[in-house]
Amino acid sequence: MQRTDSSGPGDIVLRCRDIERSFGGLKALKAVNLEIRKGEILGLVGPNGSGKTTMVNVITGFYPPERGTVTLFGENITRKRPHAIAARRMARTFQNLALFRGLSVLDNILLGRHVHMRPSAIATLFYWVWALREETRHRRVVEEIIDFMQLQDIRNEPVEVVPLGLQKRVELARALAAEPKLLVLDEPMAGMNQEEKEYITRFILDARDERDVSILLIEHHMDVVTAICDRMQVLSYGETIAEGKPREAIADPRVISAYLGQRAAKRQAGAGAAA
Amino acid sequence: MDFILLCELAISGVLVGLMYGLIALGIVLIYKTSGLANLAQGALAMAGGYATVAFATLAGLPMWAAIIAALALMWLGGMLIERVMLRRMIGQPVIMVIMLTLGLEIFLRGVGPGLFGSAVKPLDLGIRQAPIIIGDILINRAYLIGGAISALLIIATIALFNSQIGVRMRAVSDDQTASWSVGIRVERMIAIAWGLAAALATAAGILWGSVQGVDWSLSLLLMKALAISILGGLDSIAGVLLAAVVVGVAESLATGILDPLVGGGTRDIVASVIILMTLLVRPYGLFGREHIERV
Amino acid sequence: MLYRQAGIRHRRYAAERQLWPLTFDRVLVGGVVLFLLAAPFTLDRLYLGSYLLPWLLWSSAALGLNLLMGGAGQIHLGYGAVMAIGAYTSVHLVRSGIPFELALVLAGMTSAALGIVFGAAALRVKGLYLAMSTLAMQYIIDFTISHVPGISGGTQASLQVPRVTLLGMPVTGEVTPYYVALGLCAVITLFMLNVGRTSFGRALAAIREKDYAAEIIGVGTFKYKLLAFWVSSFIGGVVGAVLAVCYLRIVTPDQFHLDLSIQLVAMVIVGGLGSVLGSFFGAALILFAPIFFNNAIGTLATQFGLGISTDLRSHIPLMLYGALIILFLLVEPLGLAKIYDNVRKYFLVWPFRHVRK
Amino acid sequence: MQIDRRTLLAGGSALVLGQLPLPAFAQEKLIKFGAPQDFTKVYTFVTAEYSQGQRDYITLFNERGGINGFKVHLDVIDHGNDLPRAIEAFERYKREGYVLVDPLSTPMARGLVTRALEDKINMVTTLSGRSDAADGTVFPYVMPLSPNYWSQAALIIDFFLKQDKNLKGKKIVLVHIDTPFGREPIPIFQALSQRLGYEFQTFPYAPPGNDQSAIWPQVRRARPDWVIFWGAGVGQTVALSEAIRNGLPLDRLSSSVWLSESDMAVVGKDATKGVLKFEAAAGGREPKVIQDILKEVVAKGKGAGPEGKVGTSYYNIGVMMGAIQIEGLRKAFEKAPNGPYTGPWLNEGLRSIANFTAEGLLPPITTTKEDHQGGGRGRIVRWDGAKFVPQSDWGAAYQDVVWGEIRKYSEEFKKSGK
Repeated sequence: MQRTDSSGPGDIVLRCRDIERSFGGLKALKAVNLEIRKGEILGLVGPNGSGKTTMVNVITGFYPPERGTVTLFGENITRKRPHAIAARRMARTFQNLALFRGLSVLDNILLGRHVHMRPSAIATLFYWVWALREETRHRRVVEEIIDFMQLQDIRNEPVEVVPLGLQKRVELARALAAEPKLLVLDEPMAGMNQEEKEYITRFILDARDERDVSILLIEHHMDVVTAICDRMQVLSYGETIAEGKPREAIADPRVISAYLGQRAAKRQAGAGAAA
Repeated sequence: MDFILLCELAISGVLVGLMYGLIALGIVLIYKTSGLANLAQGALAMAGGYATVAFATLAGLPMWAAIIAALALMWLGGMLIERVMLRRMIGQPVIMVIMLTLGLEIFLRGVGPGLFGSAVKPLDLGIRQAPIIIGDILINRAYLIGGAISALLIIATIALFNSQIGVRMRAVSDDQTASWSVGIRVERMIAIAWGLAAALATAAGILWGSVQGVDWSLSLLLMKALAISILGGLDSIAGVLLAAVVVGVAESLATGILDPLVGGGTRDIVASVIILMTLLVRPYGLFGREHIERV
Repeated sequence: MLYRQAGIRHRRYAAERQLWPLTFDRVLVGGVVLFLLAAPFTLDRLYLGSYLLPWLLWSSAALGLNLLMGGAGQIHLGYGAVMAIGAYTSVHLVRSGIPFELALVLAGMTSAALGIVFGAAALRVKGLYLAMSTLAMQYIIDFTISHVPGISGGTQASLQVPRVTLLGMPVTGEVTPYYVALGLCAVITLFMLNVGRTSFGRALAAIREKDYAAEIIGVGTFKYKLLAFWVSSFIGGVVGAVLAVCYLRIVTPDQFHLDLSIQLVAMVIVGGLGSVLGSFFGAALILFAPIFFNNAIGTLATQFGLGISTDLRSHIPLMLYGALIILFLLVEPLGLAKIYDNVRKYFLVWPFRHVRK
Repeated sequence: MQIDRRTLLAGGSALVLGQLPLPAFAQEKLIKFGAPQDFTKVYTFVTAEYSQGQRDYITLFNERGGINGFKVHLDVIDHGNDLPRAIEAFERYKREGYVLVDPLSTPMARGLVTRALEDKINMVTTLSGRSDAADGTVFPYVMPLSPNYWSQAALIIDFFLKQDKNLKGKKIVLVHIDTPFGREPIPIFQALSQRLGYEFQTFPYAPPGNDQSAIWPQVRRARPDWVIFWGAGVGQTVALSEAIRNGLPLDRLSSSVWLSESDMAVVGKDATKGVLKFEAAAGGREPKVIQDILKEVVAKGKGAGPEGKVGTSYYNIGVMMGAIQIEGLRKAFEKAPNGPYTGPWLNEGLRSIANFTAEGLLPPITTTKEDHQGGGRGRIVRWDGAKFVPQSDWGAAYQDVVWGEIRKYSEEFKKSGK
């Protein structure tokens, strides 16, 4: 699929306006704005505790924000339950894996198709009449994704016995099975070695290119973010401190100070001035 | 409905509630340290009652010695249960632990009556039967003494939890891994909690045994104890004290006020209604801590 | 070979998802079904009426509960009360002249409607707290049944079940009730087997494993928890109705006490949480262990003149029963189904033991 | 769990053990009675002693040679008050040709009624079960053979009347366990209160009655002239203790039949002096049949339980039921010595017992095709600190009211199966 490179208002996939959310006395998000355009990969970065995951949780509906609105494809979804948001073609992966133990890899990915299926107890009872055809149809889609993510060998393994790196891939496959328009990836490369990281990076890019999906990527690894993101937004203490093209954003002194501390920022700035 | 009767009912409710509270205390102790629900706590009280009767009649010990012996035996028994059974249940779903303790209850309900006979056994602490009458209000001597002893034991447990060993037990209840890393012997703390819970159950078994005699029905006190521990908050020891009084008075007044209206023993379901209401309105009880789930 | 996985190739997705891909399993299932169908002609009435019939009914109930506990991960300590609702509804309906077929459905509906109330608690709380609230509801329903004369049948607190007909056949004697129970059990079993391979069952499993992750992939936990309670209670209600009509033949409040609920939970767990086969194993074990221990100890005592007191003699089965539950949880928490599976796997991969997982 | 030989062995041997055949008696002709009773759950307070008495009497009968070359085999088993287990036992008995079943549990008796009637096996419901089963025309195979709760209630009120000469304006309260069994006598008390003019009030307590703390203050404040407490097992001892602790006069306190010496021992033998109860069979060791048992059974080491229990109230009730069952058997042999030895055959005998007193143990029992209660006779006894002392002669009271109730409910059973 060809990527369109326009940025008209109709192409905004997700728009967050003035999001505020606190836990106890702690303000985790302070008037954060965020926009994702069609077909782009937006990197959301920031040091630990800067509010990235909280932001994701607000977007996906886990914590309703105290103030502000979230709009998905022009529809206000601010106080919708997560499953209702999922039905609007948003999918997500978790920082600490949230696969369903006790189910096979295949069943986990099939669960990703949930929003497209019509589960019912009656259909279950009359499986051969009502459910079988639907199951088979969705199975085809899932097999395609299994091929795409190269998970054929472990298809029938219980998901908990699969190595961690592959589990991340299964989770991504589950999210893709929903055929989302917006994919939210919460640290998909945490705890991975270089080779696995490269794999996942490739899958993310392929997914964007082949499956017509916009991506919000939360990531720690700067190298990955700068390599694949179209734009980047940096959070610190619940505020946006920088935004823009990745290379520009990471050069921003406030970003450097947020990451490396005040002194390092000054030193870097001084070095820049000297040069 | 006359006022004096209300007073009498309220007083007996408070006292009986405190006696229930002693069993609830064990449930809370175990939940607080190990996060497990012990549904065999009523059966432990029954076992404690039987043990006391056995020491007093079969072994011929004087009552005070029989009580000490039973407390010691049950302490060990509690630790043994933890060591042999519950420790292996760590990481299993809640329902497994519930079923295990229910199995334990069934087992104990077979052992006590099987070994010592199923007829009701008297357990005489030497409390006189004659009532205490203040003004026009009658106070039941057996419940007065039972309630007072229970209150003392509950307060003593609260005090214990503020002592050094208590601080360690609290640490265990907060975070087992962290406690481990600062050198607290988590397993030992849990074992102590079980020993203590079994001993407290025994104390309750003895008090209730002196009131109603010892037989399998002692294990039925579990339901009241559950109501108290849920109302007070499963992880709040101080909550037991207040919840015990509330449950006791509620039951007592329900008997006095509702029974004549509906013509049935409503006391049976007061505990159930309290459990249900608590869970619907304030699931973590009056003093329990709410657990926030992190995604 | 009969008992090998090797060499079985599937060409269609449906074939891969069939219930018993192995020839051996198909033969076994066929054999069991044949045996059950032929039982009234081959088996002694005693075994038919007081072993097979209650076994089928208790297994059906255990399956219904297993949908909730094993399938959706919701603890229910008040399933006996759910069955009581079904039993009382159907008996009252049948007594007022409504055909049994309709009464069965309405019994299920009533149980399901009230079962949702249990489920409503599940939306607020989970785990231990859910166990407590269902326990409380068991007590409240018991109390209601025995205290409303209109339900329990007045002073004598018993309601005889009138003779009913199902699809034109009078449900009397041992044979027809047996076939009714067998039919019901077959339907529930098929349903439960299918739960394992449809989106409905997967949605429940997702809630069981991680309810927040289930939400994020689009499973409305609210809806599906209620649905699980609905379906499970419906099954419980229908089983309760059939139990009353085909087996108990007279309903009294004592029959559906907490003991029944605990018995059913024990069946589910000893059999294996979430396992269809396990429910059958568990029901057999929990239902018959006390009878079996009792008969065995009674025989031993009279045969060999064991000099033990009546009290001890009659309480030993109770101790063994309790010990059995404890042992199962400690030694094989996955239940009888897992033990069966171990045996099966042993033969499946023989002689390559190292392949076993 | 790994599968190994040990598991298989254990499972296998367990399977074999359970299915051993009945004990093989030396080629004797047997009449089989089944006693599936509750030894482990609700009826534990009575079953052990009852069963001991029943078994001792049957041993006595067998030791004396039985009847017509037949001996009685009594199969005792625990049903744990659990209906599937009781049904299993019943069905097994049916298959093995048993002619009588004695479940000694009200819920089990209720649950087995339809089966007993359909399968024509005599079900004895001693001092338990449905009170209206006294109507032999509706319940041909249900045999209370003992004064039902309505007869007991009537006799208790009759005793109060004889003490006070007049009950007009008096207050009688019933403290009862809140189960069908506890609520059962209420209609009789109400009917009699209309006839005799006393005021009647009820106080239900939750089963099993181990906690009655809130009941007795109310009873005390109600200032009753007479108190009747109606429960079983732990409910009775707790009721007694609470009555004492609330300072109620014990000599105006009466129980139904379910109060025994061991209950008094639990509360305190001296503390309970004066308490009244209904009695259906004489207590103590004086009756000739108890003496015979002591001599011919217990002294020979064939007693079914501890010797100390012989002669207790519940033991004697067990003897009473053993004796009545055997008397029914005798009558059956009189009527048809050659059998066939089936349920209906024994039924004929059980329904034609005439003036049977078991040599002074019982009030005269007479059963007919209509009356399965046997006359509803009993007496009131008073605890003197060591034993229960009779306060009245054997007799029955207000049987017109009692039978009114019996007919009312048996009609309902016949008509609508309630």
